[in-house]
Amino acid sequence: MDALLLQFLNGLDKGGAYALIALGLTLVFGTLGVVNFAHGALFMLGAFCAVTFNKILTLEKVVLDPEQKTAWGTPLEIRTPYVEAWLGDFGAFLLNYSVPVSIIVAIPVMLLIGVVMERGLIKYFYKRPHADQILVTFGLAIVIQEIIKHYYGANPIPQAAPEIVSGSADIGAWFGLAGTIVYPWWRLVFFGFSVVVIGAVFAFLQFTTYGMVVRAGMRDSETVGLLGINIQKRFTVVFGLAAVVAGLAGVMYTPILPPDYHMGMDFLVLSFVVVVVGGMGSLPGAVLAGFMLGILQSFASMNEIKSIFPGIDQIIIYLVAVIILLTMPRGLMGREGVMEE
Amino acid sequence: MSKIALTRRNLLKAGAASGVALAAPMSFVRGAYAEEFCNMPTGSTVTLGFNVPQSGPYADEGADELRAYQLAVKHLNGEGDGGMLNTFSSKALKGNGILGKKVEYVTGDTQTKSDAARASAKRMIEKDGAIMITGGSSSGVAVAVQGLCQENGIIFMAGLTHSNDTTGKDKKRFGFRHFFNAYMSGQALGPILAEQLGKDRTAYHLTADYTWGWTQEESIKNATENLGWNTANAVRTPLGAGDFSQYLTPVLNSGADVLILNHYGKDMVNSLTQAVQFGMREKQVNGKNFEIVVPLFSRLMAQGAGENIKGILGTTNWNWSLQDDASQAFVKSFGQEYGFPPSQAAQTCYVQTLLYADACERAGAFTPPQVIEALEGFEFDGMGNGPTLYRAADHQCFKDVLVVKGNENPTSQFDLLEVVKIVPRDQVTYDPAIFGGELGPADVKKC
Amino acid sequence: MVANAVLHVADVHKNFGGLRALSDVDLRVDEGETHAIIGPNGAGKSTLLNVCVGRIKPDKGHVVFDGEVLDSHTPYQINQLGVSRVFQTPEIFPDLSLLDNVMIPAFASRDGAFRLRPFRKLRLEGDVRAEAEKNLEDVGLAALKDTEAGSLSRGDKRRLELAMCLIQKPKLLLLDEPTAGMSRHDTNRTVDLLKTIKQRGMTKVIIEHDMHVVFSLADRISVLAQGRIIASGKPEEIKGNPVVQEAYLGGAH
Amino acid sequence: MTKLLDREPVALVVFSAVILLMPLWLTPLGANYPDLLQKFAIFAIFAMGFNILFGLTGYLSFGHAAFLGVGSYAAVWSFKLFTMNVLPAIAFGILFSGVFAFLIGYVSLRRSGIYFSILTLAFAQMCYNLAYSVLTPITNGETGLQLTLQDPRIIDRMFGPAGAGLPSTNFFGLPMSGYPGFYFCAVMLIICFFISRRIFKSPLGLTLLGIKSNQNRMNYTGFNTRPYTQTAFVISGMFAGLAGSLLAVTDPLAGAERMQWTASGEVVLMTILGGAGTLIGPMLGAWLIKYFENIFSAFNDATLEQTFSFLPEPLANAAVAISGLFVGEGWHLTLGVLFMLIVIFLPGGIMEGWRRLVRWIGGGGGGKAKTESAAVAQPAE
Repeated sequence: MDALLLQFLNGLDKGGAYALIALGLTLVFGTLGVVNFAHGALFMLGAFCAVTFNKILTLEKVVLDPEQKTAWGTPLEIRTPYVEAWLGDFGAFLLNYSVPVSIIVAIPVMLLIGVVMERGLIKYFYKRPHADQILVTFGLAIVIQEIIKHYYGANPIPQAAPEIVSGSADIGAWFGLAGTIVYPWWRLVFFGFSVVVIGAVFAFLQFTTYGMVVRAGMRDSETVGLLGINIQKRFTVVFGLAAVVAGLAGVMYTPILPPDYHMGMDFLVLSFVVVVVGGMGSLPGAVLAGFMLGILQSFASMNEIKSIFPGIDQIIIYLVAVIILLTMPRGLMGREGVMEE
Repeated sequence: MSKIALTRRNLLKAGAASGVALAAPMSFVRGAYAEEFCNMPTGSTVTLGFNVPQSGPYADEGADELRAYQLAVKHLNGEGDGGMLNTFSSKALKGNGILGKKVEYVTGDTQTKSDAARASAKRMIEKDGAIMITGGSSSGVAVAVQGLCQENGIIFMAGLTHSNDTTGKDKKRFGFRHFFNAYMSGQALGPILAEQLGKDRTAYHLTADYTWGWTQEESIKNATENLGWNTANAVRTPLGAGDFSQYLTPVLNSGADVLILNHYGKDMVNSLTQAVQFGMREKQVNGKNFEIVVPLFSRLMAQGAGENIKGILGTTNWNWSLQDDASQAFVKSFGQEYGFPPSQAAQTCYVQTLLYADACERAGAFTPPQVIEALEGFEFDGMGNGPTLYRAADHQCFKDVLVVKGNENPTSQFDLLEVVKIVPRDQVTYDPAIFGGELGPADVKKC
Repeated sequence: MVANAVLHVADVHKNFGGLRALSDVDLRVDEGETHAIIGPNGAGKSTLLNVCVGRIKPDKGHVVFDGEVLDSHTPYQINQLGVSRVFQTPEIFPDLSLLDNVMIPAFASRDGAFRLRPFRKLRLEGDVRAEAEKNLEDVGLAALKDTEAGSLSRGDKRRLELAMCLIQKPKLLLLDEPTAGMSRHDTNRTVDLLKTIKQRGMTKVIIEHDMHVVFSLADRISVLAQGRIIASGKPEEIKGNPVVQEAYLGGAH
Repeated sequence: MTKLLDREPVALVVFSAVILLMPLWLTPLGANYPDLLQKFAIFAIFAMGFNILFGLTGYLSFGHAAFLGVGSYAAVWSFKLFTMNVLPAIAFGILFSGVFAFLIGYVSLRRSGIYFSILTLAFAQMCYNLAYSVLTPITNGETGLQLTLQDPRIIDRMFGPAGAGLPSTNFFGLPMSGYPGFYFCAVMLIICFFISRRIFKSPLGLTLLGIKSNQNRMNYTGFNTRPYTQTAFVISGMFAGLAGSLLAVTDPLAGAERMQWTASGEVVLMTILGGAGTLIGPMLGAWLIKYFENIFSAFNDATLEQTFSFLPEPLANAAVAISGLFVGEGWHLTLGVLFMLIVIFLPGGIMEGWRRLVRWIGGGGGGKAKTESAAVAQPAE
């Protein structure tokens, strides 16, 4: 029983990540009609916002000490972090909370990246065939990746969660069953965070004119133009929003998955599957599919199930996708006519 | 002139080939240039092919391998401080290239994919005239390229490859491995595990679901079970799973008190990070501290795992903190050249290049069968791993194996591993028959 | 009279989620006849056509075409039986040349719903090509035969679609507002064209708002309002029918 | 000129000449060596086949690499079990991938648009993941399926005992490595070009284009579109299977990563890059990508230094530093930039560039034939 509960928690956690990435992808799909293969790269850039913020915090003053030598005979470098030297305890505090604090940095940065991407490139592709969109965004994704690789290398770069949430929560104890369900705090934080972000996105779309544009645009982009709204500006903001959501997912995921330049590509295919299983043009569908696939993936990895169906954990997501798409023609909550041509 | 330019030989080939295209049988393509064996060096230079991952997850490791190769070429050509040439027990190399011919090299990207690696190696053989191929950062790639080299009669000096298969069931006459393997990891690690963690332990394996993972799981399982450990479960995880939480939670309540991660590269960094996150380092099971073991370690991976690696036991082929003369000499020349110490991948690649060059010198020729003969059963020292034997039966090097653990108090950003014990060569030597396989013939082949 | 009813829509009901689109619709179209369906917007005219081509399955009732009950027929099967349709918004092949647009339907009527001859050369299909060119000429688009269809004006697209249907020589041609969006001149040309088709004896059902077109083409007229046929008869009967005038003509004109 | 090329014999002769003379005209580009030439021919077949599906019907399969992989495995198994002769291997490769394509197509073609893409992607990823792990007895997993000395090779054994080493693939005695291997692949490519050209210029091709342009209209025009798309899917799957078996013919090894989504994505990129729906565009796209992968990745600092050694030293250093970003380990960057440049400036791929060039040479603007991109999603009535 507790094993099942733990797997459920794992599934929620994974689902949170899938849903966050898929949300932005489906926004861009549904509203702007663009197949964005660079969306994974946005997720990765978010993670590297956290890395960069941490790097800046840990910038070190390097002093060469000619007295001591390294193993290869050069003078030893004595390194002292600037932040701690200048800010003392506050510096140490910042360093400890570098991942959550970097959200503050990531939001404007990702918004800027999103806006620049949309203004500089994507907007010229609204009316182009999907094939062209795939080619240009894939090319862009490669370029972004290679730039990150050039500066940060290919090796993963570990990011620590704040100490206060680095341990595990004894969830069982809350129900009088101490020691049975122990789960890392940071993963709980991540799940909560994803719920909050998803809620915020929905609220934003529900209560602002942007939301109206998005919801109407997902239905019929021509009519929205007739409403006399500056649709270009709204589109830009929607793309920026998608970038921010992907970026925030990237930031918060770093303590779970040490980021490297290729992580976007690793998530890309999966997020496409999530979006399509959810149904094209449906935001709730994407969220639902994200959590559903996350949870199913967790359960499929249990030894009891693997012993009956060897290798099921490797293909479960794709298997579920096939079954759903064959029984429900437009995924869980898709609408007719979106990306079906 | 770059390699792209027209060379007379390529033109000849092309001319002959297109002639063939229009009329005659293919046989005289081969006659267009006569040589004794594939890519026999005829000019004043000899070309080596360095085939390393430059993109994909092992790109950093590949970059380090390439640095080592370039350093080796320098030393072979008599530039720089000579590095391990000064400590190597064989004194055949004189710093004037190989057999008097200046060493040149070509590089390629394996992308850590068999197909791409073979394509790259073929380019080196067919276009660039490489006489030896070396490199690689995964066993799948090593086995694939080794097979190709066997077919083409080109010597392959494997880089980082840890699977038993490379010199086991997939061994080849033209393939040689200096790096240690999973079986040796198990033999070396087993006794230390028993010593440090006790004999009454229950292990839980998480294994990357492909050939290398399986051979390592098997080797470690055998070694630990022989010492009296139990195995609670051995679970296969998909390559590149990213999030391993669904495989980690069952460990907590399985009754196991040791988690063995048969992962490498990114998988290992992720699974270890997440295992620590799940509180496995602080856990108590059966009144004992829960422990994590990573049988194959590298410094680059340790860097990726950060804090989490501290105190974790594993094995490694070589580490720059070794104090013998050879290691020191290598670290010195590498560090002076690039500003940081070499990784184990760099060391094995550097040594392989030197060993090949030395074998040519001792054989007095580049002819592959003679070089193979010179390498088979070659006993040497002064390369950083103590006295080493290139066993003739399977072309595997037998040398000391390092058992290491993540450094608790690193003095620098590179000082991540602490050597726990140097396990002597006798303890890890095994009977070549246990893995089967056949080396195949050492025929001279023409391109 | 029953014997030569080409199309018989028998007691068809259709609801869309509580909204009644068609109720008790009974319609006979005789061979060679041009039957116009008129009615205010939202009366269910297009739904009726959709039922006829198998796009929508009726909740109750049947469509009988040429003696065959079309309960389980898919659109392509109905077309193969001899029903072609011109849509309200032109359904053409926008990426292909006009000639190709017209040749494709010709293959469908010649070769059936599926026939695999991957190596037959298009170049050798001279008959089909000639026929397609003739049909383009009939609708006045011969000069544009190599143009991409998507770049045509809306009126030209309609005429192209008409040519695509005519080349199939259907037993029954369904036209959903064939002159909507056309200039007066183009409308007249289309009417003339449809008149010549009539002489060939092709049965037609036409939905049209333009009363000039309706009265110059139709042999009989049915008036649809709120999903029901409220009147059916010869043009002069309909013109004088007070119910119709109240429900439709009075308001519109 | 263009008119002349429209005639079948002329087109075939010109095409054959270009392909067979590749060793000659690729020499100045540094791409004249057997392996790359073979890859050029093989991936041209792959992309050409993909184009029959995507270019004609508009169905974007994101799982075509699965058929490539199946073709390779089938061919290697034929080498292992029966004979080293390449003909049975190719036959098996085409047959098995055809059957696979039939099954996967039968299921996937029930959906269209992106739903179809994801279905094919899902099937291919399942094939890849299983081949990499649990199906190792059949696929030899990570290492890839290889020949061994213990293989039965029953047909070959009937004619003589096994030699000491591994046998090589042959075409009735002619070994299939090196240049002979290339010419074999080249002949296959020419045959494929012929088939593909015939399909393009047949009523079937026109029908498929109709499906791409407006599937709805096709239904109301009396076409049962499913068998047509199914046919296109199977044909293109068989092309992929042929390409896969040729990979095994020139190099008897089949690896699971041939089926990964990146491999499927690669053929999509090749096709779009060259020009989807054009006869030879996808082939050009394949050549471009393979050229970059094999030649640009091979540059290293030493070769760059040689290249720029004619410059004064500071300039040479700068040139090496800058160009070093784009070659060697940076070859992916060049590829990414190239994708973007081509799609931004040449919508319609390389073939569009060619057309513009022809038009430009042909004198002045292209007149009013300029094609508006008609990609606006069709309204769902």
